[in-house]
Amino acid sequence: MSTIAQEFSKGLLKENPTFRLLLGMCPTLAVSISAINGLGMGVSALFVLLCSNIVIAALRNLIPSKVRIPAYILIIATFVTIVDMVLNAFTPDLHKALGIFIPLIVVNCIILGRAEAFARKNNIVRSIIDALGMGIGFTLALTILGIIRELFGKGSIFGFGVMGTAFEPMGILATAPGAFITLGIMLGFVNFMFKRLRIE
Amino acid sequence: MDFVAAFVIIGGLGLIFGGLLAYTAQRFAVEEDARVETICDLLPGANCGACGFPGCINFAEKVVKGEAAVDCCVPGGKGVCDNICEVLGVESVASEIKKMAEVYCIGTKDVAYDKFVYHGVPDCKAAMMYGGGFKACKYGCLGLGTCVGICPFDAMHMGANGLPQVDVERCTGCGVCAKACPRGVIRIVNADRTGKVVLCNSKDRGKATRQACEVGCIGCKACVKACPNEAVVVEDNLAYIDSTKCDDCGKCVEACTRDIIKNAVKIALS
Amino acid sequence: MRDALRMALTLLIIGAICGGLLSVVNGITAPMIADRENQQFLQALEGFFPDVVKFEVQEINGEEFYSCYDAAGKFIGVVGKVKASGYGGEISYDLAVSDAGDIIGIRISSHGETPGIGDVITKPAFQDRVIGLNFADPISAGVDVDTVSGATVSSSGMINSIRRVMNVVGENFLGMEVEKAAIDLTKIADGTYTGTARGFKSDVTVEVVVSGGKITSLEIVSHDDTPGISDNAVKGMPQRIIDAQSLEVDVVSGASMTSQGIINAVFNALK
Amino acid sequence: MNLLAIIFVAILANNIVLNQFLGICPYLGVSKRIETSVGMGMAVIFVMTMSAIVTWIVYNFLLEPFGLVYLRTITFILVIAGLVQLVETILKKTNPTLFRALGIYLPLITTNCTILGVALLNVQAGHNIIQTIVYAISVAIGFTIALVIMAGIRERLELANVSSFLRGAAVSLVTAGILSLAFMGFKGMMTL
Repeated sequence: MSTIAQEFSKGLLKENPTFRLLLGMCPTLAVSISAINGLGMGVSALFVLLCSNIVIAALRNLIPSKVRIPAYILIIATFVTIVDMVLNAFTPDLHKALGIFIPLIVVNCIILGRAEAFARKNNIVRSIIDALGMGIGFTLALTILGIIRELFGKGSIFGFGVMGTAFEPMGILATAPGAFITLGIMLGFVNFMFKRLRIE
Repeated sequence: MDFVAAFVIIGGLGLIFGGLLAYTAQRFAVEEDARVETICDLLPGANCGACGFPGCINFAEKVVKGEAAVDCCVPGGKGVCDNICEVLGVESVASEIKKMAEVYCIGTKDVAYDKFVYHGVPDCKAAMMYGGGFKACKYGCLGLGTCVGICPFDAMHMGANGLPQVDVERCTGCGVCAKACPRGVIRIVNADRTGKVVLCNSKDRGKATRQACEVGCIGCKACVKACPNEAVVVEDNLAYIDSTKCDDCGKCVEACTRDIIKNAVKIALS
Repeated sequence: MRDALRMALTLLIIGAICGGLLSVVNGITAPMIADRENQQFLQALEGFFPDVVKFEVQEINGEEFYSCYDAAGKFIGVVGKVKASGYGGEISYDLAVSDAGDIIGIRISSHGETPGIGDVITKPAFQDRVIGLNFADPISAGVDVDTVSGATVSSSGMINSIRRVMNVVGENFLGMEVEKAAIDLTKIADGTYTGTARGFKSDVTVEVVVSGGKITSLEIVSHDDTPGISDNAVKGMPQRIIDAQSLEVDVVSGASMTSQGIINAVFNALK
Repeated sequence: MNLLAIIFVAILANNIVLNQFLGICPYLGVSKRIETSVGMGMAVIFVMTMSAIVTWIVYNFLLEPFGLVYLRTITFILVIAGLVQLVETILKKTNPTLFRALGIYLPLITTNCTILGVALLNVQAGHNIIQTIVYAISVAIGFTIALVIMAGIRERLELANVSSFLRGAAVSLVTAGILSLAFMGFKGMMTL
């Protein structure tokens, strides 16, 4: 069994959920319009992934394998709704920023993907580390995508105007096709980096 | 009231679906031996077909039913075979010979001439459809990388000289590349053999080979005469060296005018 | 059989616990969210009416209208959370109308207009054209309030919707006699009248023949809205107006712009 | 809202995959071959229609009367997961080859955003039962059309001279971007 450090680092680069495992595409494309959205989505997804991995790892022997998917989905959906309510009540402005992304987390393939592929077979400690690795990897990927799309789409990063007034923003990046194309090229770039690193 | 309603509704839905799933699980039960899944997890999962079955799942089913030999999985080698035997509770009969792929052609762009310039689909099989390939030599490697693309273990990379190079550590000898190569340039050999090897695949007579390539084997039998252990034999104008008899003395290399006989032992690629 | 039971029971227990947990958490958070939202909307109303203290909600065919009262309980105006149909789909916005019938503010809450083109409706360039207009002024796209060039569909969509909302506000809250498109046919002398108004993306000209206090014929002289889409409006609307003998007819769905254009054109003809 | 407008918008003007970004994971994963795409399309049509009906019933007869609207997401996802598991067991028995071809992507239908998305959209738009069914079927057909088009293109891409870094998912994402650009053309024609 790989060491703890390996378990954590694999989520960041080698098995990055967005660029390598190609999971969680829907929120990635829909949300990465700006860097702050990407960050917000990543953080809330990380939190839910952490909680659900812990609970699923804890219950892994009790849930019969035939009904495991409905059971996991129930647990994930509960956490998402709780996060939604608590944020809405106690930190309204944060909730307003993340508002629409939180229901999206329920259908984020990463969480069920990790629960099905990992949390089901490993103990709680490993599941926590895996959740942290995957969650941070996802947040990183989303924020980078958000920065790129915001930089060229609106000429700003995290809302601060960077490109000056002469810059003509590429409107397409804010739309659906822009998201697809940006992520496609990013995947190509990541593959290129992986091939380059391995050969050197 | 709110608590009770939520409790009952979600619980009720859970019960209904639990029951429904239980009923369908029974009614549509597929008799499946649990061992199939465990064995399937043990296999490398490359679906390479070296065992003769379409995909690892089929092999796992057949081996559990006893219709397949335990050591069929070539890429898995001894390790996988032992695990399978353990699961099936059978005594392991694994053969320790590790297999490897070898490219029998060193006809790079500058020594092997082209009949015409080919700009079609970058795939050897596609290139073969155009008059049997753009290379003058009918048996040489076309260098378009079908084998590189198809290797399930990423063990085949295109060398700088335009010919594929085998990564000894990664290659499991599954033979997918050998089957894919339209020219039959790749052969599966024992990885641990020593001595010399004739890196050519041309069965043309001497005159035709000379026109097609500067290093092709012309079947002059000089190596056969030079070899003290009769390890070399020439069949339809091509020399083959039997690694069991060859003691690596190197006499054939000196005798060979075409500089086509190389060392069998490969230095690891990466 | 045993594991079937176990499956059903597991889902039951997990479901029940989740349901219970959620309702408990909701029990705590729901009231907090409700009054915070209440506060938030009050602040939004203050944006329009600085001294609003209390508000009542009234829903009229699917849209909420908030009538605002100041400390002394005097009615100071209405804010409608309403919708318009623009180029990229539904636009939801708030329209604030004072008790005297003047539009004092617009706030776009969500729209699907193409960024950079249609979203001019969120900018003063468009909103100033409408703010300050009184209930009595006839607001119809293209004639009184010209549309923003380049974003015709979005701005004409908004203007038509504002006209509709003004009528609703006028009727239900300000107690004004709705003068909108209800022309009094009996007062109009016989003869043929022509009028033009803005359709989907072009001007629509109509010729109306009135005799004996009735519209006897209504013909669309010229328009070049999108063929195919606007055709059923061009065919359908005249008959509807003649049958109803009034302009209070509903638009042909899918070609609402052209239909509205025809109604406005007839209104301008007979004004 | 007449049904024709719903069908047109759901399939072309506001395609669930290309314009609304829902259901991308199976979209990329399964669109390698046309047969699996059609198989996935059929499975999605069945599950989406069934779940749209069941969720509509659950919402209007169970949640709304008891004022438990906040339980909407969790009940919908439970219903969908149950239905998908049902399809999975039945498919495993009746059509094992398609079952293996869909592989991981069948359980992933559960987290497939399209199905939960359609259920929520139906409830938000306040559709009646007929509109719900029509909307669900047309969205699923839109999903299948996008999937089959993509599969057709990707089968040709296998032979194309794509640089080794962009091969596979990267090039299909860029293709999906161009497809989405094409579908954007329908947007102006008619809106709900």
